[in-house]
Amino acid sequence: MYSEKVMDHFDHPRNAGVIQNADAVGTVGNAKCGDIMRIYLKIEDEKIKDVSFKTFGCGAAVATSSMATELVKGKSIEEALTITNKAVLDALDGLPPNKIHCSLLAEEAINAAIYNYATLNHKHYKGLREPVEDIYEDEHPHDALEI
Amino acid sequence: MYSEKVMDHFDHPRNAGVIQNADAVGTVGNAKCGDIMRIYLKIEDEKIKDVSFKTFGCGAAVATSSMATELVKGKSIEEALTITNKAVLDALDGLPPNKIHCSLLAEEAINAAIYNYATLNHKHYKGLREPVEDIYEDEHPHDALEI
Amino acid sequence: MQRIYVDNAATTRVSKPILKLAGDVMESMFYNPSSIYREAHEAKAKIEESRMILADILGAKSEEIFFTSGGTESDNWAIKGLAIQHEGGHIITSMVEHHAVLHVCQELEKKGYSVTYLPVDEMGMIDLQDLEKAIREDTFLITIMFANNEIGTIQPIEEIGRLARKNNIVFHTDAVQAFGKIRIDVNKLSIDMLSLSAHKIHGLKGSGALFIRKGIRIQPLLHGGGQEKKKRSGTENIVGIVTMGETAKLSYQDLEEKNNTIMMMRDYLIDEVLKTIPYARLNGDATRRLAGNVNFSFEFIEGESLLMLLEKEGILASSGSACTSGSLDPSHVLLAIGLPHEKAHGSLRISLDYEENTLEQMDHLIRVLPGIVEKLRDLSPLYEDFINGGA
Amino acid sequence: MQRIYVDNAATTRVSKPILKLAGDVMESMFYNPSSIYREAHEAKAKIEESRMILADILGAKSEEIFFTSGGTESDNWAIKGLAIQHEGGHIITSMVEHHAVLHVCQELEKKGYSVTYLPVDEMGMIDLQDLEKAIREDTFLITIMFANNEIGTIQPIEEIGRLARKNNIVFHTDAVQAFGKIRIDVNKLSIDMLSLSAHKIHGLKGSGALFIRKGIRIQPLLHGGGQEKKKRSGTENIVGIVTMGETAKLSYQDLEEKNNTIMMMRDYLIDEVLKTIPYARLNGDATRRLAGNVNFSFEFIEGESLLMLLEKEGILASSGSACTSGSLDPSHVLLAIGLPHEKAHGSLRISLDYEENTLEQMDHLIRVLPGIVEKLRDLSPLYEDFINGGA
Ligand SMILES: Cc1ncc(COP(=O)(O)O)c(C=O)c1O
Ligand SMILES: Cc1ncc(COP(=O)(O)O)c(C=O)c1O
Repeated sequence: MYSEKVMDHFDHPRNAGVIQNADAVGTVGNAKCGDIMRIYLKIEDEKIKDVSFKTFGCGAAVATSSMATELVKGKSIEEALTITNKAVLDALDGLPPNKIHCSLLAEEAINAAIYNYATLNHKHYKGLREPVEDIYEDEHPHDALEI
Repeated sequence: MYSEKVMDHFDHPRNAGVIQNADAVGTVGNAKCGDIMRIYLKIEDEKIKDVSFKTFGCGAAVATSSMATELVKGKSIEEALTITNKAVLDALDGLPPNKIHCSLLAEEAINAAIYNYATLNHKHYKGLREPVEDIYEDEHPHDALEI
Repeated sequence: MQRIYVDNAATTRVSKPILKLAGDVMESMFYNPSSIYREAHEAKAKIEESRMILADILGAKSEEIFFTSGGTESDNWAIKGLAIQHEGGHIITSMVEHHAVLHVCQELEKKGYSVTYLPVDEMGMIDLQDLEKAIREDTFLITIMFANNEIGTIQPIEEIGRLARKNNIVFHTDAVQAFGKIRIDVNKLSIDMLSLSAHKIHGLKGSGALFIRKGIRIQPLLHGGGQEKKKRSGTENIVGIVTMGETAKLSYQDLEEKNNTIMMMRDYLIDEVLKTIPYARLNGDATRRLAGNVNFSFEFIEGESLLMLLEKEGILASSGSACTSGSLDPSHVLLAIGLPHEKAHGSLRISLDYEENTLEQMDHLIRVLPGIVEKLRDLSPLYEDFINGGA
Repeated sequence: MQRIYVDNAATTRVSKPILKLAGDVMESMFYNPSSIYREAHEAKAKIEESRMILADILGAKSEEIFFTSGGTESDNWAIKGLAIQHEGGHIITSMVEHHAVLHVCQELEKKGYSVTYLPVDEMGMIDLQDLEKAIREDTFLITIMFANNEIGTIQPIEEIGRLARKNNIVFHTDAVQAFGKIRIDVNKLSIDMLSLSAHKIHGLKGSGALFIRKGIRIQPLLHGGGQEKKKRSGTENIVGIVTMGETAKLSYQDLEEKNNTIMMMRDYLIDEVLKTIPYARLNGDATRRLAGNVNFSFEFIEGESLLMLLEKEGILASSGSACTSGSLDPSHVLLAIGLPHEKAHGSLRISLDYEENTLEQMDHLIRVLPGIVEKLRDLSPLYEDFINGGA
């Protein structure tokens, strides 16, 4: 069901853990939905010098977290903000349809961490959004039962 | 599904055919229901000297006709009239539930032939009934579909 | 004595490759396809493979195929699942449908739906003008079988489909007898729903499928775990599903060649029987019929007796006689084509199959049938009356 | 690496004798049981034999057993078939039923029926007083499962039956998980309808049965050829039916001994895991549970990840996590026993079977599980917050 890339990132998560003295941290998702992602950032000269994550969630959630950190590492903040869930998906060779929301969560987590950095440092970036409280609030897959 | 006795009477029907110069003949059933039985009687001294049958119908119909003729052969008319479908059934070691009506038909056929004899000879016998036109008119097994 | 099975329309022998495949799948693929480990994904993939095979055969998309427990469930689901959205509406069907369609329609009538049962001509064909005239404002479904199980008549499916499409009415066809024996393209034929069953083509009993065209919405018949994209719940019958795909594929291999062989046997049997047995007739159409279907009526005799004597000669066949079904009315199909009761009672269905039957078997049948018919006629009061010139 | 299958509540391996029997029946008994020749009667007789076996096991009469395509169909049929005669009436069920019951009840609610979903305590037990209070004038059905598929809790069936009988309400129980594992007497327990499924006890998928007490009248779900005394149409799935009887018989042989062995494994596993892994809990009742059922919650981690790491160690299990089902809410059963979402997401179901599992396998599990849980906790922001003393 999962691609080899997903399995690889699940088995060997890149950048897992905590950055001591991080410059920013962002957490999205909630336990109700079964996915929580936290991103730590170390920022120097408007560049993402280091990044790490902690994730509570399924295999896809772990893999997308891992891949998302890989994609933003070394990028400028503005570049990082242009990375979409589509880019994460592509880099992982796709996800099963019912796991697409995990890639959205990764995009949101990066955004939330940068938002935290911007707030702490009174900065503004193009493309930065206020983090949503619960990114699933409009989804109700259980209602899809009837055909 | 059929007992050995039934199979034997079906494979080797006793008294099958026509009695030339019969003293009486009775036919019951109808093509609609798929069973027609005709009984020929040769009667001497109020005794059934000879009997034969012709039957259009299923294996059970043929076997019950055959058995019924065996049961009445040599009997007095009054005795013959006491032979019920139950007796035919028992003599055949039973029939499947959906074939019980065949044994009823045999009883009716004997009765009809004797009725014919009685009419022709202006006689009266205890237990003799006017033959019914269609012995199934009250049955509608197709309605039994619903549980 | 060798047994000769000529009742292939009732069900078919599980073929050697299917026996083997079923054994393998049963042994190695018992996993629940909804589970998340590799073995379960493999089982799931096998199911999807089978779905794709059926879709390819029908010219459908794989997401339009849903697995069921057989032809009966497919028919029930298609009709009831659609009807529930058209409370009190109108259905058009035919008088010669299988009971899995007919009894469902009768049930719906009890619930306030109206149903038109189209009559058929003496060949068993519906009349397209009748169909067109029967269409009403509130007609939501036309359900007409592809090929008849008793007399083999093949309906004008393409024309029915065109009419249905033109009038925006859903068209369902019970193709249980046609599938595997006739090439079917659901798009060319404008079919919206199609029922099929595995055991009629050397697969397993208890497996079937329903094609539901994308865009047609029907309610589930079975609610539960949400299998089959939530449309048909119940743990998937993997063995049945996988073997159904394979047996369908095998059925359609060299179909025309196989059909030619069967038709040759069929026509030989028909010609010889009609030549040697008086007061016999072929029921159904001479050419627009299933390759393997033969249905005779022999006047003055009754079907069950006929079958019993045939069995003594090793021949296993079936009949439309009421006596074989334990009811009083003989086959509704034979009555619908205008046979009087006594002729309907004297029917014999011989259904041939490429893998099962041979020309030698036909010779045996042709050899024994006249004597059997004669024996029963000798016993028949109807024949006696006929010979004596009156009832 | 050796694979260790501990997902026997999802489905079971087809056992050796059943594999053999299925092969034999498939090969030699393909005939349509409704046909009239000897071979068909033999097939029919085999079906009746199987019916008798199931009846004997349940203390029922053989004419009270009806074959279906599985547990889901049995549940759907029992509930819908009865409901149709009680338009708009009231049903009592529980919050921990299988979806094959729950979703049917929800469907009926949409059609104007009212349904009471009884809550359960933290062990998963319904409260008999709740049940009694829920009974209304128009309650026509109580449907409460025998044993739960996720947490194994066994309901007080006898008391429920007694209450139902006293109030003249039909009592249906989904015994899909209990059948073959608990001795059941439908008379002693006052059960009116009971669903069972073959694939949970080493039989084939696509086979099940419904016990319907004589005198209880329900409408058919599938109309058609009139098989199963006209209550369940469709050509009989002989292979499924015959193997279901046999596998049921085998299941009940030496049941108590087998259950003792399984319980010993179960309790060893539970004890060791709770001893070695902190922040772990056993869901469900310690004793009133299925012999083979184990259900843990591990705080701070999520079920699918857990299953994936377990699979890397060769262990095939399941979870009540929403992630394994592709929905957002975790198992309704775990929520019903009061688990907060995050704990429900971190659940692990291990379902053991006498034929499948060994004590060595439990040792392997006990060996690898702590490391896996630790690894996921190291990755978990919830655990990080917990260690740091707050969210
Ligand atoms: C035309 C037709 N429709 C439906 C069915 C029912 O299919 P199944 O036996 O798979 O339920 C049959 C055969 O029994 C059939 O011949
Ligand atoms: C309690 C319970 N009821 C019903 C079912 C459905 O049975 P089946 O898979 O045979 O449709 C299952 C298993 O899937 C179950 O565990």
